[in-house]
Amino acid sequence: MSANPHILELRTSPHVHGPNSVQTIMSNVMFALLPIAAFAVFLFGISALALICTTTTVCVVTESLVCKLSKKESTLGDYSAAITGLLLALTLPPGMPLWMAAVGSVVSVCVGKALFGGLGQNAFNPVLVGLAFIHAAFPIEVSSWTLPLAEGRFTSFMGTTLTVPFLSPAAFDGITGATPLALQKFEHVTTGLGELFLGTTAGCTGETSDALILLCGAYLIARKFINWRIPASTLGSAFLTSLVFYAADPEKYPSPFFTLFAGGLILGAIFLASDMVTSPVTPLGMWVYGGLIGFLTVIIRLFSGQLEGVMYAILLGNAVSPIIDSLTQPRIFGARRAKAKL
Amino acid sequence: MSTVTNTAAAPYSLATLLNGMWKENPGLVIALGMCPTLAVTNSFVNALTMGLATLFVLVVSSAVVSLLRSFVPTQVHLVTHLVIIATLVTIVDIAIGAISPQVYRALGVFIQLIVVNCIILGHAQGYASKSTVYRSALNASGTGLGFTLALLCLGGVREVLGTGEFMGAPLFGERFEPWAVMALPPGGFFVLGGWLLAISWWKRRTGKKSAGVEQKQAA
Amino acid sequence: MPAGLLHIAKTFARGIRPPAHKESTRALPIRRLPFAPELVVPLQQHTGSPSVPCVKVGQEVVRGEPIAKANGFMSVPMHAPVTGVVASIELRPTSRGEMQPAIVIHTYMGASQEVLYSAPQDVDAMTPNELVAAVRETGVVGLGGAAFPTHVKLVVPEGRRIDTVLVNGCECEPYLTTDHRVMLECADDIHAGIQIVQKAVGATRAIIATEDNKLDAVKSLNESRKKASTTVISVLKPQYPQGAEKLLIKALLDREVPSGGSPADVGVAVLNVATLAQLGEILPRRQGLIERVITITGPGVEHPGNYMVALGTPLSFALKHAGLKPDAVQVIFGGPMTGHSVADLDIPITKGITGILVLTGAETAKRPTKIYPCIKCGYCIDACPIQLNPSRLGVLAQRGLYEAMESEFYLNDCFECGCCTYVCPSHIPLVQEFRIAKAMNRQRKTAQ
Amino acid sequence: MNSDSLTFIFLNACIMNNFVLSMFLGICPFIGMQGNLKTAVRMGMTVTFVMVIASICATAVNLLLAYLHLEYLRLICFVCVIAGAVQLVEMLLKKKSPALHGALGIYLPLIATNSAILALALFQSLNQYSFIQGLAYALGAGAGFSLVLVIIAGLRERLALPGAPDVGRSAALSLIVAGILSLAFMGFAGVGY
Repeated sequence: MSANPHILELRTSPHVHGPNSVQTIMSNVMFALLPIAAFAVFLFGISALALICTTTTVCVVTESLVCKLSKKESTLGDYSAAITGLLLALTLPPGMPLWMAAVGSVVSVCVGKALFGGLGQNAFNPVLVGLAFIHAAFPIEVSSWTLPLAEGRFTSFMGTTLTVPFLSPAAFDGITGATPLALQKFEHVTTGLGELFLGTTAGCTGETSDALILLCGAYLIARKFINWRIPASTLGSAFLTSLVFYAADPEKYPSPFFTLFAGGLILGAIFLASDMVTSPVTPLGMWVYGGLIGFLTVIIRLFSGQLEGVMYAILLGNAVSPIIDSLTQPRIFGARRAKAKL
Repeated sequence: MSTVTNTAAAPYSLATLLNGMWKENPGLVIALGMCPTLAVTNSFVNALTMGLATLFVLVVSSAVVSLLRSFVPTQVHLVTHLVIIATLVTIVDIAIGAISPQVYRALGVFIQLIVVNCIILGHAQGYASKSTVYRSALNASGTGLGFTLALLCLGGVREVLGTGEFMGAPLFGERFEPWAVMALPPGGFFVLGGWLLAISWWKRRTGKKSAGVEQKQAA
Repeated sequence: MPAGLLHIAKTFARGIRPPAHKESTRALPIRRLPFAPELVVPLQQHTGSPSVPCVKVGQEVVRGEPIAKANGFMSVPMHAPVTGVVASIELRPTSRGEMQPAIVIHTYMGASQEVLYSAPQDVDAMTPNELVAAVRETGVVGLGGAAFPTHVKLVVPEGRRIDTVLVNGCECEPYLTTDHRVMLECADDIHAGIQIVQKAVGATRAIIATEDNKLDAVKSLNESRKKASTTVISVLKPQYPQGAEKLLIKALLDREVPSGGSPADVGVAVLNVATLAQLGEILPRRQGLIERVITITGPGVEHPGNYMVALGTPLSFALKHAGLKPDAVQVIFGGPMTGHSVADLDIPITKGITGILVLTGAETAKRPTKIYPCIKCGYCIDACPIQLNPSRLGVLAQRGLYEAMESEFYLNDCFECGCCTYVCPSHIPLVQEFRIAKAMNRQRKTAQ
Repeated sequence: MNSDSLTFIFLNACIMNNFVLSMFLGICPFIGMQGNLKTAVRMGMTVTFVMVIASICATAVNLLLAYLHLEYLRLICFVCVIAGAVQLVEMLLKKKSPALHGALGIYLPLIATNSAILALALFQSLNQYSFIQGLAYALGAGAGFSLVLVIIAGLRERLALPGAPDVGRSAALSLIVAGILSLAFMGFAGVGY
């Protein structure tokens, strides 16, 4: 007596789904990066623009080639390759020779992601793998800085940008400028906080304007596209570690506020450390992870031969995040205590 | 393979030699003995020296172990082998120091570390102590040559990319930008990993192809 | 704030807030659905062992008359939902898809459908044991969806004391408004039901828990509350799955039911409002449970609303009256978060069904289809009300490590609320995989 | 920081010149290791333990050989003495503390011939460390070795996920991971100078 004219769909609950998808998260992260990129172009001119375009294009092309080679469905739709490229450009100096940036992009996508099995399975943040590779491969170029707001920045490229592939840059620009971190470390000149906050200093393409980065980060946190615990714990831990040293010897060590606002700490804490794939998933784990990154950043900055420690600190945080996860399983409702599962 | 075994002993030896050199290449395929491999392969000359030193120790130790195989009781196998190898390594160490102090400085402690190379001890324990002098020396030569080849592959790539030179001679002109990372430890890991990837990829491809041929033949 | 009305703007820590979609039925009074020409009463509409029929084929039955007896303690009797004749006792399809023995009754269309009562009983004069027996005779089971025999809940386990009766009127599932309407329209019955249960378990107080999107119901409940009553009404913030008893106890009393335990372990008995309303109405006059309120709603029906339906009414009959649209593609028993979709429309409506949700192709097409790899965003961990690690469980499920899921990651504590699947941006069917894992584990254990 | 200070020796062996990541020593066990975190921790403890023994042996052998003017026998002596000492310790452990032997025992023979152990003895002689400095060096090297072992064991779980390309599995991927870790550890280059 079936009065049923329909073919009924059979599936198990839940029958509704929340609004989020990988695509929404990733595209929002990308949109949040765009103002920062735009400001970078304003500061450093067409060289920054060329750098951003190069890394993004190379990352996207590499990703699609990898998909083709491994005969997988294209994964460009998840925006992750584009974000990798964009972030890589923002963490390189604006005058970086384009071919070196391209090499870094290929390393990011191939070594940092594809080898591990693609999005979601990479153990390290692909951006940082590429960046660390560039730092180790081309140490001179990656620490040559240009002053912002140079005249003619919109009409001519920086001297180093258009270096012929596989050759060294002909000459570094006459207007190279040291970053606030370098000034502090080698010449004990502290840059003003206001300048640091607004971002009119020398530095990596996208790391200079803390105000803008914080604003974009606040948007992502408000919409829960990044977890607030990671930036909070990273910055908090860096501040406290730095405070301890500052209290011990204010002459020798920079103030905690300088630590927070100089260099790429804020960019790293908001956009690199909080990468979902490579950070712990448990709430307590996130605190531990951020705490470790903040601490290591300050230690590396103050005691090692490197100027900037964020990149290394986050890579090390990525490396231990599976262990942190295993050791910080949340307590199950109604259970006496969570078993630490090794 | 059947054609090979039908003929006389010489091609058989060749097969043994080639087997060690390519099919079971210890450095790349079995990924054994990597400890000395990576540390000294930042230049071609270092890799060559290291390879030859290993080859020498491998062949001579195999021969000696094989000679002594009926005199040494099983209980003291390991110790005897270690002493033989350590003696040979000491000789090589002193010899390199005498021939080229420059290379000796570059290789440093790593020459002495040949003692604990898994390949040599493994070969002595697993092969030489059970077969004739001729066979084990031949097999050892194959393995040793293969190992040297692997070291050269690594050293070559790392030197060319890391310095833009090959055995000290500039390859790409003065303005070549060296990839400093290749001469550093991470470069060693990356290049060896890259070689392993390339080989496994190549093996899979040829494996697929031959499987395809067999299927066609069966059809 | 009126006395006894407890405003609490709190809830439990995690969970989700899906769109409620309750507006299309919340304002509509309960209407009675006509009697279908043929009613099918499955012998197992509850958790426990099936009832045993006590009527013969061809026997005439009067509405309200017992037609099946309870079989053991974990079982309840059945009553005729309609005046008519027993046409057959045979296997019929049920909501879960399997065939089950059922009593088929052909309705006398001309009958007045008066309900058969027995002699009324004085609740105040009865002892707790007598009350439990009387509750059992009514055949009432949990009407919130679980269909757990109510009298079993009223037996206090040895060594336990129950101090609080928690009346669950949260109705956190989207679309459903059954409990809302019952609270609004049958407040007196609910208070009567509370008294019965409170007496049976010896509890000193009762708390009615509801959410702040049902304030009209709160008003009605408060108005009909007697002066001497120890009942308080508490209003929580809407959150899914607040209606899960363990979470409700946590939110209201801050007591945590131990893993694998029951509410009695922390001195609480939790009952659904609709259950209590039925109990309060039918127990004093020794009547049996023969009908219930269900919400028929969703974009696939013309006349969504809350209907009083005789148990055993075929789904197709109910949908015909609510106006099934031709583009409907999915019919769900229960709400969208935990309800199960049905395979055909010939199955009967039973005691545990709270609502019927009909979705059209336009709705189902909105569901994500592409599954991305897990990006370890941790959304599921933030959503899981019992703080499991669905992300890790999902990875283990993918690798088929079902035993490890149970022994190391508390798989059996999962009560399948579906929050993890709802929030997962990679659209991984987490809770679905957990169900498979649980089934595989059960199978393995029985095989051993 | 003074380059002779114990802290520096410890940190240098543990982090700046990590045996695994910057000197490629003792890689074989962790490339092949399939174990979980627990195994890694135990193995790291064992390596540290053997390193301390090796360091003590090396100090003793060096003193003796210097007295006898037989320095060219150093390598042979190291090999024999360390292997013998490890064997002895294993037997002792078996008798005195079966629990500890159960935890560490199975790895002991494996580790006795590990390149990291001999390298420790050789580097210690090369740098002419005193007995106490040698101990600090051994502890640092052992701690660094354990650290990397534990990190790789933690990551291995992630690498074992289905979906990773076949060519990237096993040794090659482990090496690449080690390479990335090695890059990350370069952040500490220059600490103490």
